[in-house]
Amino acid sequence: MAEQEEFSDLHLDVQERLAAEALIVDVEGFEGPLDLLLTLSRTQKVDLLKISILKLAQQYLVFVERAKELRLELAADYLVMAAWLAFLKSRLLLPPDPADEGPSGEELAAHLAFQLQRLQAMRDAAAQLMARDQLGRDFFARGVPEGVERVRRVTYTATLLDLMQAYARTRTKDDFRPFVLDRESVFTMEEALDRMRGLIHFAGTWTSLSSYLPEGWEVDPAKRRSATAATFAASLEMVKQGQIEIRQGETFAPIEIRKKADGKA
Amino acid sequence: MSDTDSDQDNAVNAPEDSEQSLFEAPPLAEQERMVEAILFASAEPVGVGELNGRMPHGCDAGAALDLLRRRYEGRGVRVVKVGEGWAMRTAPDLAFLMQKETVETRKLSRAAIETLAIIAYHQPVTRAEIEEIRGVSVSRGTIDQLLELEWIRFGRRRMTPGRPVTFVVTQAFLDHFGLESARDLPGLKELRAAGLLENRVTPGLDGPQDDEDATGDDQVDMFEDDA
Amino acid sequence: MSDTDSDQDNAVNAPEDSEQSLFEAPPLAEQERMVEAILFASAEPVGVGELNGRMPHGCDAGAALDLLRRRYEGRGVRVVKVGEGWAMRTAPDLAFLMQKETVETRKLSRAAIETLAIIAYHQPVTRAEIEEIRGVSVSRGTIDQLLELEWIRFGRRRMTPGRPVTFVVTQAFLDHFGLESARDLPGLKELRAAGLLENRVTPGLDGPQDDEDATGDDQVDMFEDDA
Repeated sequence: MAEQEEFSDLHLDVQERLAAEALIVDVEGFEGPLDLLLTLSRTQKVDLLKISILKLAQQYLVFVERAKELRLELAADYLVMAAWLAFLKSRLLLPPDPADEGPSGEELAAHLAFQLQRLQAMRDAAAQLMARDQLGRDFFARGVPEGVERVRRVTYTATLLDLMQAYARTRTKDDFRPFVLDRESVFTMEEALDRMRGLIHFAGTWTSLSSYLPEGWEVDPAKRRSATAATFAASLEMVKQGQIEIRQGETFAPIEIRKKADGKA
Repeated sequence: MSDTDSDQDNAVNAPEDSEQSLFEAPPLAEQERMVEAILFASAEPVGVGELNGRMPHGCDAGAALDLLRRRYEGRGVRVVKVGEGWAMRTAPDLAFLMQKETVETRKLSRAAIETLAIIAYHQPVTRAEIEEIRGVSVSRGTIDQLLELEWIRFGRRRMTPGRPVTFVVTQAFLDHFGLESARDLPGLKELRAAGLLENRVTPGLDGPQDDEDATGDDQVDMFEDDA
Repeated sequence: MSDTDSDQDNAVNAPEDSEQSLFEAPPLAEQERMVEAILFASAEPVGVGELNGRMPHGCDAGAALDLLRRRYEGRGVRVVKVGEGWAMRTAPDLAFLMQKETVETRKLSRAAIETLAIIAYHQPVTRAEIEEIRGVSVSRGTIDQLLELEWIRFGRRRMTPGRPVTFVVTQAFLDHFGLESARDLPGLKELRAAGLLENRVTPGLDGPQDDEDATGDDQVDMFEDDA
């Protein structure tokens, strides 16, 4: 019955409908349903603390109704709010159902009133904040700030262990070896060339290269390796100079050389 | 004028009486000069800790700062507290002389201004709470703009499901609006007394109720830390 | 200077004697505040003409400037003439405050620590010898760095062709590594015992003893030089 009354009120209140229409023109200007509710609440011309939430819910529903009539698309959250307000309205109008759990209509209305007050309070606070003297507009910082020059000082550290490890590292390096060559076990190519140039005159037939190794160098493996390499390198050099010929029967077979027939030694 | 003059005399004379050694801190008057030079040179607020760090060993930047503040009382330039730092700023009543210095700042949208105010008054506050208060979702651009201005920053995560980030205002915010601390926000006491800074949640909804306790605690923490 | 001084005297007395109306210039003390704020906030030096232009009608910027200059005499900040304009600058004797030293600790590079180790074990040692032992050339930067750290210094020149310079370690080196003398460095045998040296050391190189013998005389020389 009460609801019936409200609806007749709703249809009769031309002023309210006109007001809702005026707001609809500006619907894009609202920041969501709460903002719209806050604006609607101002038409009640009372302190927010004394606002009639029931009346506000009606105002909102009229607004949504008008929007529908004008075939205006309202964003979903406006419609969700409308549904919730319709529910709130029925809660407020119907006598409370003792079997019903959950918050009462009054509690829900009080919360909505709180939300509106809080939003309004934040708006006022924002306005007060922006009205304050502001840096760069009302008061100013130093025009030519002198930056603090950062002087970076680097200190290096190393521990005794680092030092010892570094030393140990240098002493175990493989590439360290060539610098302290034991000269005694090295037969150089120059030495091999000298030796072969003297011997080749006697080599008219194919002779194994190994027979050209210097005396005393055949036994010790290190010496033998060095002498063989130097002799082989020397023989290649002599082939290049046209003094001797070189051949190898097959892979890993002994390398043989002989004096070139018309070669000048 | 006469006040500052007498201060100055005291400051200049007193420390000269005391004997100086290589290892003693410079006289207080000299320390005051140092604080003056440092604050003067910097566009940003400087903390007492940093002052002490930059001044010679044994200096008491806090005491020197007190002297300096008094000296600049009523001058065209003032020594102001900004959060944990100190800065020199021109007196606001002389703003009319400064039009030449004014830098055009980007106009903040209504959404940005409201969001900023909500963060300042409710900090630390989550995005969901901001949306609850404004009744509308907060666009990413709004938060980004405030972050870019360095007026807000991320606070601690909430210890609630989802561990949402919170937002708090920065020293640059305090500096910009000439506030010593967030406690000096206009109307803060009244708003709190009216219960309008509480994070009440729609009755019958359980979800965010967990948040409520957490918010309350954090907020108390913040303001008590400052005190 | 003398011109402005006399201006100032006139200016100080004149406005205070005369009665003030709405259309009269503000008191000189107020004008001084204005000049102070303008000079503080301005990024460029400001001329007296511009000061007068920005200040209310009837102001005497020159006189106000003189007052301001005197006020800042001996302070941490000074009013100085820059070209045709005036500016505020921190006092030059406080320039050291505008620096902030950050100390960074770094590990010595592998090349540097190896070079240092060789110098310590073989001192006095020439660059060629260091290179022979390390098997790679030693960059100038490495030697320079060790010299700069004052962990090595030049020793006597070798009495060999070319008279190459030698390097020796310093007292600072011994202090840093907690050694009484370079001879306290563990020998190769001890390094091996400590597991720092792999066992495949080339035979014949096993001689820190040999090395020590070889350089022993020189080392004594070095330490006697120091003493």
